[in-house]
Amino acid sequence: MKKKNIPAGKKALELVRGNAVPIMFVIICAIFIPMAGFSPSYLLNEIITRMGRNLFLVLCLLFPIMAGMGLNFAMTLGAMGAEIAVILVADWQIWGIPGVVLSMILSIPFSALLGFICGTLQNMAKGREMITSYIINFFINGWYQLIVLYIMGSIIPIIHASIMLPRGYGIRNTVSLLNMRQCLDDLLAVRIGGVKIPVFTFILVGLMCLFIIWFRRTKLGQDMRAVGQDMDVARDAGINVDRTRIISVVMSTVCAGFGMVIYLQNIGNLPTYTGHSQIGMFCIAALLVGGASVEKASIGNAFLGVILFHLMFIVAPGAGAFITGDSMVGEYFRVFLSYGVIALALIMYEAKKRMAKSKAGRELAEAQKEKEAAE
Amino acid sequence: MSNKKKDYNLNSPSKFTDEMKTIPPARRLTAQEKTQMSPLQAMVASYGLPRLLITGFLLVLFILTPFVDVDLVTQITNIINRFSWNAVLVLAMVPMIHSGCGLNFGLPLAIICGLLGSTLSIQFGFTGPLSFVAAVVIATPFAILLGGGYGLLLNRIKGGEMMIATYVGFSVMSFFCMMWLLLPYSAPTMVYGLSASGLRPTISLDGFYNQVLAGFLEIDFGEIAGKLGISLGALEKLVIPTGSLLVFVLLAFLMWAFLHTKTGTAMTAVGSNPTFARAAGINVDRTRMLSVIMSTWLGAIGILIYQQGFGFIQLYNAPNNLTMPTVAAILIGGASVNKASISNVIIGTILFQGIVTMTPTVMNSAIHMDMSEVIRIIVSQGMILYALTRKVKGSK
Amino acid sequence: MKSKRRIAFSLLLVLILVGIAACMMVIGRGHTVYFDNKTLEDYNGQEYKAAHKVVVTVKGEEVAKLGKRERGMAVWIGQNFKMTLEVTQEKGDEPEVRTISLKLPYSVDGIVVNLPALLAGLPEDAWFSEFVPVETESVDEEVPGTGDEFGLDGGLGLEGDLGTGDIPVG
Amino acid sequence: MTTNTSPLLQMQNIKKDFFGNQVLTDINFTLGEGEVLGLCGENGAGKSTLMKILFGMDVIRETGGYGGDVLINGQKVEFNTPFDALKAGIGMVHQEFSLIPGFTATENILLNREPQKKNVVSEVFGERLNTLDYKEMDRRSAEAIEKMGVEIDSKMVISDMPVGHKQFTEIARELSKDQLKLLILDEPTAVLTEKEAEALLSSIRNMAAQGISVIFITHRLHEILAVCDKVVVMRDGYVVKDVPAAETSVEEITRWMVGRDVQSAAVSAGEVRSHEDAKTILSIKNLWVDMPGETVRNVSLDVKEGEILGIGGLAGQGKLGIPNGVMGLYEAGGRVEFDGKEIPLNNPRRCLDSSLAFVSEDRRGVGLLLDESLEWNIAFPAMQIQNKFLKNLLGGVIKWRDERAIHQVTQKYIDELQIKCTSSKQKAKELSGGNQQKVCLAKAFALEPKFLFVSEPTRGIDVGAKALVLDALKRFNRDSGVTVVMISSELEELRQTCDRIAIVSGGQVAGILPAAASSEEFGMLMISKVV
Repeated sequence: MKKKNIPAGKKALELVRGNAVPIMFVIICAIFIPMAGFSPSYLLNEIITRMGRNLFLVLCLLFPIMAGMGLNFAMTLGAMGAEIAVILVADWQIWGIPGVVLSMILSIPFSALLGFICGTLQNMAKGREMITSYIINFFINGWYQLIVLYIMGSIIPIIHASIMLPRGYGIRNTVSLLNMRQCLDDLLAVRIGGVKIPVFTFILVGLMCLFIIWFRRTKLGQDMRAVGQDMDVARDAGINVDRTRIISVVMSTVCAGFGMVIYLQNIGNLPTYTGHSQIGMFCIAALLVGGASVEKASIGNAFLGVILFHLMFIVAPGAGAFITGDSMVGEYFRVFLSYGVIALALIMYEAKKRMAKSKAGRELAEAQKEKEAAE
Repeated sequence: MSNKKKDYNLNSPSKFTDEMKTIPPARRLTAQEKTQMSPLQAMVASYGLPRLLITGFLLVLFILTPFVDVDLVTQITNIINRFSWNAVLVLAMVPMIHSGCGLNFGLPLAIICGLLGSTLSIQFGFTGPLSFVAAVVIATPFAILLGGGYGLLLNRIKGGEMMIATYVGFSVMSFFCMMWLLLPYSAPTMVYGLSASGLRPTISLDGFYNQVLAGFLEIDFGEIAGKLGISLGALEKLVIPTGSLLVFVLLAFLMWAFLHTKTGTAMTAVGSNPTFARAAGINVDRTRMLSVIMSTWLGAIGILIYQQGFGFIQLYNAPNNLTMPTVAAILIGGASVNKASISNVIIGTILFQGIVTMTPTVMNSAIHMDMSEVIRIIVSQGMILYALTRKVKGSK
Repeated sequence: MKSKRRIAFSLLLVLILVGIAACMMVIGRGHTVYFDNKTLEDYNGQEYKAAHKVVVTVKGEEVAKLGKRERGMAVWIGQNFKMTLEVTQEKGDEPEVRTISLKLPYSVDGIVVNLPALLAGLPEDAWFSEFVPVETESVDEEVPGTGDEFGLDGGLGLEGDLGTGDIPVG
Repeated sequence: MTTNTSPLLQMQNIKKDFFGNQVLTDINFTLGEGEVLGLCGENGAGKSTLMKILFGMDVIRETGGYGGDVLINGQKVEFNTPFDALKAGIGMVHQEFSLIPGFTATENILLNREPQKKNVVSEVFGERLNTLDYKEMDRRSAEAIEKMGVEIDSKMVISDMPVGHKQFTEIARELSKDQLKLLILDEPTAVLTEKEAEALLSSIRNMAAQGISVIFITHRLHEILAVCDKVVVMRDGYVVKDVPAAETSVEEITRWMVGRDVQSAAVSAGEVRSHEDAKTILSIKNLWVDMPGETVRNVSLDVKEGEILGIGGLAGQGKLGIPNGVMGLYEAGGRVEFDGKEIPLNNPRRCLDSSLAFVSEDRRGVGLLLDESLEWNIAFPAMQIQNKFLKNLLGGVIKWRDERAIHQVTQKYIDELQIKCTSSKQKAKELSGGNQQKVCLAKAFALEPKFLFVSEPTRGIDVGAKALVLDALKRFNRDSGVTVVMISSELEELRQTCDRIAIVSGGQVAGILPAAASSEEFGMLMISKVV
């Protein structure tokens, strides 16, 4: 009787341990929701809006993870590529769905180029891809600012003064996308009890999921998984490792470019210099909250993560204000949680690697003991 | 043999200050060029292209100054000033690089310790120079405690230090963002006026330790000229924050001396080849921990020195703003992910701060476009990127 | 042979994308159309009086209800502009409904249409004029939505700022 | 049956040297279709190099190619990469697994050779976007497994498999290649249980029956006799024997493997010393060490004061694990007593404090600070352990590095061991292998230990340096009375240097013999407990 119970309990424990982060966030949300005092329909509305806005971006992270390049900030580069495209499209005054489609197409060359640069650099820094991608992100951000702040309007022609800084070159801090605003979301949108469901955006996300599932079954997907698990074996088997890794990064950036356009059309304006700076961090945090790790992530993780992370995000300030009487505390608390969850996931990943190493020793000691006992 | 090495390392800081004092501006320029010329040749061989470009860029800026109507002496005063603020922070990178913990992207943690010291010092009612001493004293136990915990963590995640350090730094920083609001601070100079609780983002240090080091033995050529009743021309604008520089020299000397002791030698060996060190009976984990605590403490002192120069305490997200420039500075100075020396600190800080101060003014005057911010980002991040992507030779 | 086929297909894809992009540029071009219900004085010696009230409907949505000397505005994507006007010439008259199609020039962002002239069927130069925006500084105010920013100023300072600006030196 | 005019594989006068160091001389043998050839020899006999040549490994080309001809079906071939060899129908199963841990057996068997289906996207973006044909994959992996004749679960993920099944997966991968004509198995049974090994042998027979030739490398000689058609024995880069398996025996093969010219190996009688009466200075009991590839399972060993004890054995049998375990570099358990006192394991410091020293076989990884000067390398352990080369300042509070003393001691060893360098400040990584080894020795000598472990002191260094190193060790032992335990793969070297030689096999001490014992005796011990 007792013996039977132990494995069941152990299994449950294992399950809890394996999903510690999502469970933690469920608890946090469960505590915070009543404190924040939002109506369920408001919460639902917000969550659905944010799902439509962010899911596509979060899904982009899956490609580099598949190729073993960890939580990759390369997607931020795709976001920058999309922003350049969106600025141009806004200046050309292409509005509505055509504007969105044009932005997406226009973003491809930019994000592919940036992805290629990023992938090449990361191949030069194998073993520390994450920190490298993180720094690349800042580095390219410098070039992005150079282009947007100095070259646009002076070398790249910008027609409309309304998006330019008063000094005559450079783009304003915010570019209005009023005429593109939520045009995808509104397409086929359904309202159920005051909750707007952006059906078309969800269809796009669904297509992305299907693409990922399909992609896993392709030769390239298989190669990527092989490279991700063991680069040397893959190389011995004749897979071009470096190229495969670059492709995974490029795919991530290009898709992130599309995702960013979806994101921007939902918001309805473009924060020119800050729009991309936190995207990578948010998406990574969301994916990790969904239970992904540095080496393994699924579509399910992305969905769960976006829901939980953004739920926390919405309710934290209110709950913070409720507890401490200061809404800023809640603001900082959600910042803390976002960073904390990434730090935690990274620590768990590294610690696990080391634990696996010491396991072999324990096995030997046990074998020795058994032998001695037998003698 | 030992003397030779000693001389080399000791020389750099003292020569630096000497030059400031004695060499007239016209000659200073050439001297500056010279000091950069000799490493220049070495740079081509071993330092690599990026550093060369940065040095070249700074040189061009210097050469341009007279032509674009920018006052060179003011610029040099600025560079010295900014050097005195930042040098100790850059120095804080050294122990961790030496012990193989990589670039300390977790600098915000150290800065938080310093901030705790400074805010508590004010809270406890210390004023004037004493408040600086109190801040140092209070920051020390925090640095040891937090640094110890940080070291413990880093020992468990060998190999993934840099990324985790980044996020641990962020986490601690955002945690303290909450704390600044919640801790029962009450000194009226620090808290929000209306609610009388929660620290303000920027706290003025007037009446506390503003310029307390910089003012110590300060050499103000303008004042001297005034007193003596002679004209020193352009030189009158030169001000040297002797005290800050002396403190840096002292700390740099201590660091240099430490690296020459038994424990310091062990630390270098741990960074160079941890397996070798282990085989030689070194407790690798303890050595790394020590290095992290040292880095944290130096970082805490570094931010206090920064504050006394800057004149303000910056809270909340401000700690993060110093991480990248500091990391970039030591790399520009010639350090790599696992090697760094005092001279790297000095050269790096001068070069980086040189670019930071020179670009806005010179560029602005030259092409009427203030691209300094962008240039700074590209230079510093490019430098870090270069260091990360460079193949680490030898042991890993 | 096979790679040739592939190149052909890839070229085709690029062409299709470029084609779609070009297409989008044409059909997605947005214009702002302004309607003036203003008396046009002295056009070839004639005067065209403003109507008492004009209701402008674009895409089934009433965008403006214009009294005399009033101006209305509508946004339109594409070049074939269609609107329905409900014109009440004098107070108390029965409103007259008219559907009007206009060809908007591609290169012009803002188009001002003088309704009385248009209704009178005058040639284009009578009712058409380009809208020249007065430089407004209030553009930044129209912030329809915010992203997932932390509600903190300057983001998280991830730009690596040194706090250079406001330092008193010397 | 064998009406073929030319056999499947012919090796003709194969020669290979690594930087003047001749490792293969005039190798000749032939292998017919469907034949199984057993290749045996001690470590360093040249088996691996020969197989690397046959398989077109990069190392061979990078080190200047080889001499002689390789003929397949009578045609001269030259493989520049393993992929060329694969194309020609040669498959190789290496000692280290080359499998993707998270993939199933099927996915691994068909790694990078997956059957694919075209689709619209792949027409545009290239073949890599073809979808995988899972049905066909299953069929082909099943076929390969069938061909092998050993049942493994094709749906099982590799990381969940027992070691043996991983090995079979590798073999199945080679078998799934349609063009496979020749399969090289490099010690495939080393990781298998008795039963699995049996299964493997029958699958080898099975393959041979289907016309696939096999080259089978193993230390388990009875397996060779059980399955091979012919046996090729190599020693010191020569083929010493090429006989049908039916006409020989384990004893004979062993003799061929280790038997050397008795004259050259003769140990001058005057040098043989006996320390039977000396006290036991180091006593090891039931030691286990988790050193990957060199696992020690149960070693008990006594070392007498003042002797030079050799530890020999085949690679991978655990001889290297002993010093690494005792010195605390790899996780270990058991009991070690030095000079009557127990030494705690897993703590290098305590060993060093007890005046033990260790020269590691991994010079670059463990032995040296490559980026630092010779001075640092030589003086570092002595400084850290024994506070040598330090100046005490402020009454001992500050222990200052004494650069002059460090320089002196370094100079002393540079002269004594004839280390070739530009100065004592030169970086260790800039030295040649032999000189690096001398630095490692100097490092240990500077500790002035009572007891010295030297692991593979001559690995990868040239002949001149070899003699010098061995001589230095001997002198150190004779002059300073230091007990030395020397671990080496080269039996000859051990016999020249040591007083007694312990042979490790299967992670245990198989026996201890005086250096003058015959080669056959050593040979038998080496393979006695091979796992």
